[in-house]
Amino acid sequence: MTERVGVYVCHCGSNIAGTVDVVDVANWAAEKLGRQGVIIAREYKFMCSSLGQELIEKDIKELGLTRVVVAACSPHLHEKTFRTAAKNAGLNPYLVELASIREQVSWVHSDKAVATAKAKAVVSGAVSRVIENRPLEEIKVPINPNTLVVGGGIAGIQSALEIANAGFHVYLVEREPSIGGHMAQFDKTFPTLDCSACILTPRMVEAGTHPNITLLTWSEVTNVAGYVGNFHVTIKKKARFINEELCTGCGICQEKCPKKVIDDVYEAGLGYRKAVYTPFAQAVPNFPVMDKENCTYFIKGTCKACEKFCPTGAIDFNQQDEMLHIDVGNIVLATGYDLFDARRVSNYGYGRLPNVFTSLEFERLSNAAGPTAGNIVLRDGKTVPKNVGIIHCVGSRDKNFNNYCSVICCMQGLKFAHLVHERTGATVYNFYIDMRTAYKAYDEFYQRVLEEGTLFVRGKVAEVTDAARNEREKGRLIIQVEDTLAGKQRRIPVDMVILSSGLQPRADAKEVGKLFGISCSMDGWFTEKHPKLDPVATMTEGIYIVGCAQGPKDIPSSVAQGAAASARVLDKILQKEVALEPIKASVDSALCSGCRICNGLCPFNAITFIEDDKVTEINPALCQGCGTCVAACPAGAISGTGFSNEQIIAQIDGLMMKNLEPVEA
Amino acid sequence: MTDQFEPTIIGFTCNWCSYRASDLAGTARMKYAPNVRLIRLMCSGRLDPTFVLRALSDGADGVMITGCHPGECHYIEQNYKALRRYLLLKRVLAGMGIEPERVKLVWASAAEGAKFAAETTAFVEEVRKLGPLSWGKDESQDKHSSFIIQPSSEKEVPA
Amino acid sequence: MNKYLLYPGCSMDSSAKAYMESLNSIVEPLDLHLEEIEDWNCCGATEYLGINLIPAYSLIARNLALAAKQTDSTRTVVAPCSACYLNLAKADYYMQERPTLGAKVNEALAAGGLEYKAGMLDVRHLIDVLVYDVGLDAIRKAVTHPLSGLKVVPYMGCMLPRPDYQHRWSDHEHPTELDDLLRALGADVIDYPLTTSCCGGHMTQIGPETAFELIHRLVSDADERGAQMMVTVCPMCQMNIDAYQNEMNHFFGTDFHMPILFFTQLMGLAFGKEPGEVGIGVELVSSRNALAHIGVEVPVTQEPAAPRKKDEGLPMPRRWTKHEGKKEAVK
Amino acid sequence: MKPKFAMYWAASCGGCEIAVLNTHEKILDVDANFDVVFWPVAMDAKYHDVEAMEDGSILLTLFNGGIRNDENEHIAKLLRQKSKILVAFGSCACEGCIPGLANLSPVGDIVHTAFNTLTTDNPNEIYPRTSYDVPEGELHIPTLSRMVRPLEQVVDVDYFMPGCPPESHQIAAVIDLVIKVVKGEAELPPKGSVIGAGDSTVCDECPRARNVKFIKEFKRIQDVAPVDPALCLLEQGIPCNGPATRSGCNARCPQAGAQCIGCYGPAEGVMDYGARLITAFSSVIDANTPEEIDHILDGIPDPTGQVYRFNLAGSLLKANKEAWKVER
Repeated sequence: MTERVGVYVCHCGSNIAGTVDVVDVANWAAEKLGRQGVIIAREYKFMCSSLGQELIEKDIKELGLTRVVVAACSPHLHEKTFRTAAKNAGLNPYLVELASIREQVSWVHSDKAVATAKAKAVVSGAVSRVIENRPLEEIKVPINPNTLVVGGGIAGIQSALEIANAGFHVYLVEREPSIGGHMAQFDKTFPTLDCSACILTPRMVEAGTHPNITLLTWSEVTNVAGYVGNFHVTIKKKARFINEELCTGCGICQEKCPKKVIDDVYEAGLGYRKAVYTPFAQAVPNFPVMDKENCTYFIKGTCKACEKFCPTGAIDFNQQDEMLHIDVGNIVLATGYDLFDARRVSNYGYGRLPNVFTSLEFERLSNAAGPTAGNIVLRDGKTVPKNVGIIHCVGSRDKNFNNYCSVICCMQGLKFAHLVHERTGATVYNFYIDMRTAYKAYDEFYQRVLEEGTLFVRGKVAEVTDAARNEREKGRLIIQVEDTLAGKQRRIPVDMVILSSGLQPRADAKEVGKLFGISCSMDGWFTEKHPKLDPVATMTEGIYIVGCAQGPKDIPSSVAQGAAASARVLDKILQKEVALEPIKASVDSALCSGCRICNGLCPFNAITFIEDDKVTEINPALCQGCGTCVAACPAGAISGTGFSNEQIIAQIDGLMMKNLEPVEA
Repeated sequence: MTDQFEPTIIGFTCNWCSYRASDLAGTARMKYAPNVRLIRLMCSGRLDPTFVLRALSDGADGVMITGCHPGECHYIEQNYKALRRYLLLKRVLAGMGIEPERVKLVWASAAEGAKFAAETTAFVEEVRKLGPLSWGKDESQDKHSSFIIQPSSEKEVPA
Repeated sequence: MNKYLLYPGCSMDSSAKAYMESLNSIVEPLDLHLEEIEDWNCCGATEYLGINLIPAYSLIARNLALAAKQTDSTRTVVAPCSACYLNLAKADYYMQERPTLGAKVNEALAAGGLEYKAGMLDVRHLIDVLVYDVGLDAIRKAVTHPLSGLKVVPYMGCMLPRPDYQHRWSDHEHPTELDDLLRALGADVIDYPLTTSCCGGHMTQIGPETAFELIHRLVSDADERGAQMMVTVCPMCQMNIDAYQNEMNHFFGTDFHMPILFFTQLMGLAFGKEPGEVGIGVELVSSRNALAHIGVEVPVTQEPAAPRKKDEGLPMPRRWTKHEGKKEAVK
Repeated sequence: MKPKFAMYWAASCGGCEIAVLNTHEKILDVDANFDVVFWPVAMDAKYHDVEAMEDGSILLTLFNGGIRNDENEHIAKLLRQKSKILVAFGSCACEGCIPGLANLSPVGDIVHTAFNTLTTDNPNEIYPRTSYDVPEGELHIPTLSRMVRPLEQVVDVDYFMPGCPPESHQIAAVIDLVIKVVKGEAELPPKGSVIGAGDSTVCDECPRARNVKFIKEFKRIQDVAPVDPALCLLEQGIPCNGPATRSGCNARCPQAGAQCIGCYGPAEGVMDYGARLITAFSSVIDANTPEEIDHILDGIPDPTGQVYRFNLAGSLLKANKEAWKVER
């Protein structure tokens, strides 16, 4: 059957018509592409206007068009517009093709003759292609109303609560023994200096007791299968060696445990915990966890002090890891960040020079519940520093480490300056490259710290050393810096240095991304669907990213993003079903030889090999439509809708004007 | 203008990065060489070597393949697969007497409109330097043609 | 087998003779095979690259070309001198990165019938090879006389770890290869924050006051930390700190006696070699007292030139004081 | 009267004829059901006898060999005219086969190589001429064409029967089918079909076990010791053309322990065989950096020959760029 094609060339005011002779293009198409099936070619001032759309709709109805080509702007702008118009006129929307003669022709070329010639080629390509287009229908899948939230920091807690409050069930998975995340380690939050625990704890408790939230701490997701609306998730619930039914959280086991261990996680290495422990007093849930690696019983086979003293008999040394299988419709990833390892900046001496601290160490040092009960002292545990240097941008905005700005470090540095000043009266120096205090009430805080008398040196610190050059420097840490405002090199001796370390992606972000089928940017943060217009969704439908997993951000932004993701999840749940783009690959099992070459190609696990039939199958719901397997199949057994071989080959021929030549007999 | 050779080039772009880069170049009104005609694919991983061969046999003087930067693929890692194909394809083309420079793989993110424009112009210049690919006339379309060898020596075949 | 091409460099023959001697003393215990590049020439040291690029690079590349020609089972060129190492590595890197430069250099080399394709050879410093190829375990095994009790500061110098074209070092700012190696010999290694600070280089010739300042920083900090000696990997560092220490002392009115030895010399001692075999005794700031801590007796091989007889000599000039030094400096 | 049968070889090796004879007693069915009018290998007949036949008078012609010279072309056209059913028989007629690899060089070079290399004793550099006058008149030898062409590029072809040579059991099956058609017991497949082969690829018939493949090194089969007899050859790093080659041979080579070299051509609906192999091999490479990928690809010493051994003349590009150019 020969198709009846209509070609519509848009002037876009003078945007296209200024450079491309649109009348010539339309006439040419009508004349030269007639054999291809073009029965009408029109030009119009604004095709995307309602009048322009009506023109197309009218022709579809009256001329019986079976294919439409609109030569206008980029398909990313108006493909939907014209497809909807076609749909309104009763034509399958996927039988419409856009020829981009604005972004690809009129705006980027100046010679009218050349631009017109190229526009003709682009139209010719689109006409050839559209003939090979096939009607497609969106794919509808039902949505499981349950949601998985991975990560129990503030972003994850917020997200879980929003969904749970709306009446839907949430599984909140956290790999540490308690939810709370980094925020639970902080003393004060900028710029209001609210006590971090005071504002976080109620949220934690709410999440821990919410009837719609199943809290799974000390647990990790190990496998994700399925697709939007129908994810099947496997979660490893690590053995706590505590019977949660019996445990009352009284804490006697921790008291009696004889094994002291440096707490690298919660106390950032500055404090100790026991081998059986809850990371902090307000932990949710309040059940302790037995640290198998350090527990004397597990190492030597004797001890069991905790068991002897537990009043409810909740200690269970025989507990095993448990695998839980749950089905959810949507997944929110709130996996957070790692602190930049300041040892990498060896010239700042962290790890070599005792009185150089990281930001997280300082948070613990200044925390009333921390190892020094909030006393800001040197590593000897007693000396109060008289001079403190705070170095900004450690590991951030630095070609040697991370190129990006970690967003929070300026404000964090200011907060530290305030705390040091307030608690010790020490002289505080801030060494910064640029002071970045965007957002509400942040710059006011900067002004406040300035007024408190903190000293600011604008310049990148070259090194922190204990190699003194004179008596004044002896026994102290010397900060060597180029003061760019004073225009000279300075050596400032201090007693304590705090490195405002940047944030970086979790060490296992890549693997986690792979597990959930989402990608990481070059820096390693999870990639959002659109950096501006869709910063919470990902390329994988039904998977959302919130908080620092997506990029460095402060608490308000993390909370906002957590809530935003919940709105998206609720939107999906309430729609009850989801429409998937019909750009999918499928296998012709008659042609498939079962060579399994495509099997390793799909990062979305959409390709499975049916061992019994020795053929490969593609799950259309999992398929994201990239087409890699289509291009890879050595037997040509895989085809892809929307971007089929026939369509692309036809478009190549069209662009090369091969369709103008006589058809071979 | 001048009689300089104007190559025809087919460009394959990824829907998520390089096609958007070309949109961005357009929005920013960056001028670049008009010789490249683009085809949008969902991913550089969709690029079947057949497309390149078809474009060349249709008379294109060069083929430009563009995709997301390594590690930034919207489909996680499919651009690596495009890279692997591209490298083998180039080797095969070399055996067919086609200069490897005629087929080029360029990474361009959605934000790199300027890079897209610059790379396009640079590639057009490279191909221009190489001259037309100039396949001979296709015999299959002229079924009566027959090629005669001129004896390079007038010496006779011994009886 | 640990087989390498050796680019000794000019200093190994003169000021750093001790380095060469001690290197020769350790090849056998470590089963190290160093084959000297035949007909090598000066690398241009630290100055020539600042004067005229193409001839300077050509001068360096000639050595690489010769090495490439000579190479058989090995592709690695080892340079014991930091400046030589850096120059060779730099030429190899930039000839590759800047094709025009590579072409011009090769044009020059062609005049001598030579050619060098950048990237053909691995250019490495001696300590890199010792730590990463030979390995600390092998070195530990070869130790017969551990240096326990010898307090040393490891001084890498500034030229070796930066710029690090091929990512060879543990850290550019604070590399620990020398620390690890000395620890393997049993020495008490003191963390030395100035390990990559500059010794002054050729400033001793063109701006001695600057050099003295830099040498003073290094020596005083080592002394402050209780070091009995400094240990280096670089002939220039060794020379500056050794030969100019006295002048520096005069300049600042100080009285440091901080010997500085090559790490290979200590390796030799630890492997049971006699001080004389590893070039000990020719240094100007004597290491005798320091080495006495580990029971090594340095024989007085060379009496210092007999001083003028006091009773019939001319009056001594006044000692240079710090005060005067400053005055002098102001002038 | 029995329907007429013809078979002809153009640029080919003769293996196809042997394959026909290899059908053993089935050859008697041909004789029983057909009147063999033209088959230069098996019987004497003159071109002018064929020329004298009525158009369309031959029911079935099996044409093997590609079109290398004007004689090939002439007979191809002649047999087309005289035959009802013209079958491109064997890889040469279908896609050029090994003679098609000549398309990697300009025809002048081929002649030069044949008549003027070290291994040719031709001290006077004597080259053949296409016509020569002798007392009896003018003698001709066929003129080489610019490149080898599959039959389809010269005349209209009804069916394609791939293989180098086609498997005898497949030939027998096709003979049976045609006899049935003659007797009115069966229908011919649609024109243009590939007959005597499957639609899928060799892996479909290959008994070797296969897994998801990731390859760090390509090796020639002689460098793999020992070759695992039960495991997919490609998985062992041996570039086996099976994944892209049409089924129908019962995976003869892989079953015998050798890699498939691709004589059955592309699978159903494939536009370019080489492209399918390029993508097959590159899809299993386990590397992400250009350097590492290139290093792995070094294991395929002749990529063009590897992917186009049988298919060059039938591929999209058909020949080396130089071979396309008209000889000066």
